[in-house]
Amino acid sequence: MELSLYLFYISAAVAITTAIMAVTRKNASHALIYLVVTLLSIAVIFFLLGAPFAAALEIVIYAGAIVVLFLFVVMMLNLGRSSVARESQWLRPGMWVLPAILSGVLFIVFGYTVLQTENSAMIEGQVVPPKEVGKVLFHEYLLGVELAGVLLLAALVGAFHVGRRYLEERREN
Amino acid sequence: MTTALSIPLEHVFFLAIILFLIGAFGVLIRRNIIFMLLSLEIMMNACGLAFVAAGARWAEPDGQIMFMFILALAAAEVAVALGLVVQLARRFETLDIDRAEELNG
Amino acid sequence: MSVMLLILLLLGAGVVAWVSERVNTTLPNWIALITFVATTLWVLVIWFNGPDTDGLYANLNREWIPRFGIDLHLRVDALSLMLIGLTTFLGIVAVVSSWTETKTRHGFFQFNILWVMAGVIGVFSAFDLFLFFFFWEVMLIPMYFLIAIWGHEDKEYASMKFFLFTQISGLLMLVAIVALVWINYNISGVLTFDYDVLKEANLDIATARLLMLGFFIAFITKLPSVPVHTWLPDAHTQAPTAGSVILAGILLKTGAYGIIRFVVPMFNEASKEFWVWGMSLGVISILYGGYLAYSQTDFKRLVAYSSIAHMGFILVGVYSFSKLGTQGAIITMIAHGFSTAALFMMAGAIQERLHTREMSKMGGLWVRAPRMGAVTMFFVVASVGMPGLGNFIGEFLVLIGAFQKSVVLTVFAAIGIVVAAVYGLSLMQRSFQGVPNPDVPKMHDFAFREMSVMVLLMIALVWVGIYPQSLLQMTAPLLSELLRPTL
Amino acid sequence: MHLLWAIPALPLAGFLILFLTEGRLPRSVVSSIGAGSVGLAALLTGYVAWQFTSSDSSEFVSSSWTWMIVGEFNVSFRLWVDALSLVMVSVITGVGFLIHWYATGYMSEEEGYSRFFCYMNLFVFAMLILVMGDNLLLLFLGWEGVGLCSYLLIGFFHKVPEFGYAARKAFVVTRVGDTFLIIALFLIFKQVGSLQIQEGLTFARESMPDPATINTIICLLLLGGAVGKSAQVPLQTWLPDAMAGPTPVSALIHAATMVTAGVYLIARMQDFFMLSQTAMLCVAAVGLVTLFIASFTALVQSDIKRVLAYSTMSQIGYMFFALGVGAWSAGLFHLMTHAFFKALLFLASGSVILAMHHEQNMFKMGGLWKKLPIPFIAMLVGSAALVALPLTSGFFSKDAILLTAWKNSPYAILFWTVAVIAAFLTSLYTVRMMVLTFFGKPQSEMHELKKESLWHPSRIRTVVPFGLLAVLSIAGGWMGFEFTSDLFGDKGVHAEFHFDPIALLTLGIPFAGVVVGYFLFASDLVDRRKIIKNRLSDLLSKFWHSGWGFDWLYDTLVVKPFRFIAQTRTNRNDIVDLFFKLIKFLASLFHHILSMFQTGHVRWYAFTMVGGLLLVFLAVVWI
Repeated sequence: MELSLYLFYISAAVAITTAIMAVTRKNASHALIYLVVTLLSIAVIFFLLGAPFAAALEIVIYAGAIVVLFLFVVMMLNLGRSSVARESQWLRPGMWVLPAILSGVLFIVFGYTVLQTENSAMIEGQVVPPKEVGKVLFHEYLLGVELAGVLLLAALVGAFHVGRRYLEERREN
Repeated sequence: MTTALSIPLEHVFFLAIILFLIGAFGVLIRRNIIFMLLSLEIMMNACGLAFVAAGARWAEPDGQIMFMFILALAAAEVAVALGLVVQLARRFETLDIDRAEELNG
Repeated sequence: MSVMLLILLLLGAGVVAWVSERVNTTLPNWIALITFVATTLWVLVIWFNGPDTDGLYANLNREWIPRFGIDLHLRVDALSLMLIGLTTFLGIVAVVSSWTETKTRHGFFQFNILWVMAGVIGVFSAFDLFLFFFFWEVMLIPMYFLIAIWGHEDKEYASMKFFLFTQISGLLMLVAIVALVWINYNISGVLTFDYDVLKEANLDIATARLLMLGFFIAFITKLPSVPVHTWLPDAHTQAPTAGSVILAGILLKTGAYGIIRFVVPMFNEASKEFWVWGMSLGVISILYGGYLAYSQTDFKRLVAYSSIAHMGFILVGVYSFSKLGTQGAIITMIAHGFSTAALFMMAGAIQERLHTREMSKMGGLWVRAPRMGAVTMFFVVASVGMPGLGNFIGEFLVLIGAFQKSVVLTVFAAIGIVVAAVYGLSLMQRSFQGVPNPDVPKMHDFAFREMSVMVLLMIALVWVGIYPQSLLQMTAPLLSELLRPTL
Repeated sequence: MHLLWAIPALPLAGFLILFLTEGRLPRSVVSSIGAGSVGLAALLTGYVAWQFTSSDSSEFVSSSWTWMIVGEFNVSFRLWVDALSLVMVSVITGVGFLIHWYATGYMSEEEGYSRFFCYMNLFVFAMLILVMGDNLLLLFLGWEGVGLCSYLLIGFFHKVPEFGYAARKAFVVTRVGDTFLIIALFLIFKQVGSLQIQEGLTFARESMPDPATINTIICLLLLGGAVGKSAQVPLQTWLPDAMAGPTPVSALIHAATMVTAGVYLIARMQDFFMLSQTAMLCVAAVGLVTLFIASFTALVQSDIKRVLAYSTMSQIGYMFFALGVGAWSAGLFHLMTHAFFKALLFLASGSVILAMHHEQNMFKMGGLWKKLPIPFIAMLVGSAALVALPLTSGFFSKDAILLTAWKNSPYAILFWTVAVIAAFLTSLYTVRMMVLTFFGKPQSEMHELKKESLWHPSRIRTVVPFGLLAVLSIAGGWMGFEFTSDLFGDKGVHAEFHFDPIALLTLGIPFAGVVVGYFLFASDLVDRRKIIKNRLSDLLSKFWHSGWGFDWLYDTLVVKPFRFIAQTRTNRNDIVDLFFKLIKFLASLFHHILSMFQTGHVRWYAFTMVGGLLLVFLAVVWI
């Protein structure tokens, strides 16, 4: 019991740290690796919260598929040293001020909102198994599933269309 | 079955908020579109985290289902966005989002 | 029933014409022409069969959407019949005048013409306010396409202006219709859009005033009268010939018809209070339209502004609340339909030959094309108000009716006759007389196609001019109904 | 059955035939249709006149279809003829036929021969409707119809822009008068409840309310209409310019018939005018002022047709004057004689002008009497009648007017004096015209007269109209006065001729004018160059030449401001449209302001989104 509590706070700390690192890296590949770590620690937290199915999905799809897709693109575009230099040129300290202030204010507001609400409930970590998730998903949320499917189809068509135009242009050239 | 922990819901929410703001911060400061997309992923994860936490609070599957929808959304978004990134890199020969100003009205 | 068939025939012919352009590009023209000739003959048959005992030529009353009290109520009395006859006749003119003008999408062009006409006939015969509004919209949208697709250099601007003016004013009317129906429902407990019922609605005078204004503004925008006339010169100038012919010949009449049929009988007391404003707007339109007509250098624009002046007479006539004035307004509607349609057709013919509407680039055309000169002279003289031709009868009756109501306003309106002479003759002088412009290319005179239509229009105008009684006696029984109890 | 309807129908038929054949007929056929239809109408008029005099009825009526009935308003196409109309019809068809006949020669070498006769026939038709109409609306139809034909014929040579301008001026200026007339019609309808002329007259005689202010207004409005059509002050300026039309047109429309329509109108509406002293006085004053101004102006013109135009104006001024002082029959009598001799003068001047290569300037003529003997004799006869030498027709009519004015007017001395001065001036300018045109040395070359050209003065087409008109100009006075004096019965006044000083003076004035004119213009006794050099006379002559500056006045007061307003660039566009353009401008302004937020910078969008989020949450927290 103690252990899992510590595990949560450690994972949280790791997630925050790696997230900051991912956002501020100049090298895209490094940033992506940090992102993977963030995602993994979030997966741990999911698991701790009693959502093993979400944790698995987080690892398989997020860390596994999406980030790999990112990596492919980064490699394809060959973002090497020159891009690192360019990034450091773009990331001047002056740029940080306003977003930092904005984020700070937002943090206060969000935090205030969360603390204001009366519940100080505890999460007991009751496991909700995938079977139960599946039942609800395909009954009550069936329409949502359909819509998500349509969305993915649209994304598929969109990505294909965008990519194909690029191919055609290259063929013409 | 339980993982037998007992953490306040607020703590998880604060984690989600912090992650979300880090993502937002990243979107705001980066000019490289790949980093912006990356930051977006962090933001979406933060939202997912909040949903899952809320679901876990009641030991109901709805939070996880919402997370799955977010996942689908993220997948769709990344597919289209990365296609666009490639297009952008070819056409403008830069990943600088500020150079692609054709959206202006 | 026959009106519904008439409308359906036009709608159907429109679709057929559109499809037929795949076969042959002149086939749509023939289909439209045959349809209009057939409908004209049909209307003539109805005309000569005479009215039934109620003075109606056709009557159709079916439930349409009973839940909201909306009926399919189409009724043709003498006034409607005249205007429907004018519509189908000018349909022939429109088709013939643009026989060779369209270069693209011939089928869709004729489709739009046929659908506008169907909408107009619906407007002239609908006796259910919802149905009326429905047809009102049906006629506007094809007209928008006619201007926007086949118009001249500034067509986007003109079509958009036309659309915005008519839509916004139409919206006002819709609000007024719905409000009227709702108020009537609250008073009587009957939810209906029927004209005859709503005409008898017991409105208190303040409400009646407001609702009257809603209708009034919609109709004077369409008429058009100063100060909401500014869409007309642009739309007329940019529209293709057939579009101008329809617009000037018929669409403007829907505004006049609306005032005569709806504003005056439905809001009788409110309208009677309003007479000074109505007549004044008419007089201002007459003078202002005439003055601007004189300033124009564009043939079509000049005719367009002269239309505004002529429409002013209708307003003066209707708001004189006399039999003479109302009859004059009706005759003016018919006669102006003929004369202006002819002038726009002439403008289109000149533009087709010279590729310009600018009068400074014309001059001395009489020498090149004496028939066109003579025809133009005839119609200019008609629109100037020469006794013996239709326009004079209308204007004279309007003025003599208005004189009983207000001497001062009538005198000002009569000054419009002098102004008409000034711009009419200057049109003639600048385009057809004077030294032949050496830059003008050789132009061929009117051939059989155009001449036959022009002769028909001339005969029509002379007929209205020397035997207006044939029309007056038809509408005479209606007058008391239109003007309501007191005269 | 009398064939009344056929009189206007014949020229109408001629018009329709010529109009529909579009000038494809050979000229000989056109001539016979154009002139023949009017000739037949003239014969028919003779027949109807004979029927009329031999019958007992004082009116002939010919009804056709109903024009329009609305409520109590009821007019028909109905012809109605009494003695007054019959005089007019005779003049129109008779003189009209002679002029048509002459025109078949005169126009033989012009383009648009068929068009010319087409218009002329239409004119005769409209003029006949004007005088034969049984109601005022029919009269108005004719009234506008003749105005239209006048417009068409003045601008007949449509290639010359100035002629087109003159034609428009004529139409528009008379239109101003017509507007008065139509308002008079409205007022009459309002008072009488009918536009029937006879009903109106009956109403005026029997039930006109007293005091008849309304009646005076009606009369003044009618006078306004008459003034426009008859080219009287202040709407006289169109007539001299109207001389741009072919000479037969000037003879027929602008001398013999149309311009006298105003006189006819006033004579026709006699019962209205009789009730109003003011209106009568106005009629007389208008006539007198016109007479006076036009006579002076005619004195200094150099264009032969303009001299005749101003002379026409002044002679019509006499007629108005006559009507105004109550000499109804004398006025109408003068109308008739004037139609004869002025037509003759115009036709003769037409022959002269053709012979001089369309030269109308009298100073470039001279010494023509030998070369053009027939026009010379015609002109001499016409001039004699115009000057009112005793025993010519003009003498009888003008003398009657002057004597009546003396006997029957509240301002006898003033009126008579002015009229007599004008008569003196008439002699002066007539002599000047004759001297400059036919005597002295030739100033320029003449057209070589070919015997075969149809317009040759010795051809029968010219001689017969000249001869007949000359006979009428002289003998018209002998038979005519009896005829017209019956028209108005006892209503009018006319003076018998007695040998008293006034009568002798009236008789002598024309002679004095001729004699003085001879010394001034023809003899060497007076040094004309000295007069011309004199500054005062120079100024005066310029002033008179411009028609007393009326043209200038209207030009500055009306035409130029109107043109300025209408034709400056900024005003071509609709002022009202500015309002709608403002709306459009505002809409697009907002569009531009809002689209400034739409920069296309993705990070800017992200920034605003985060900012918006912040706002939403702030709102949630604190509200």
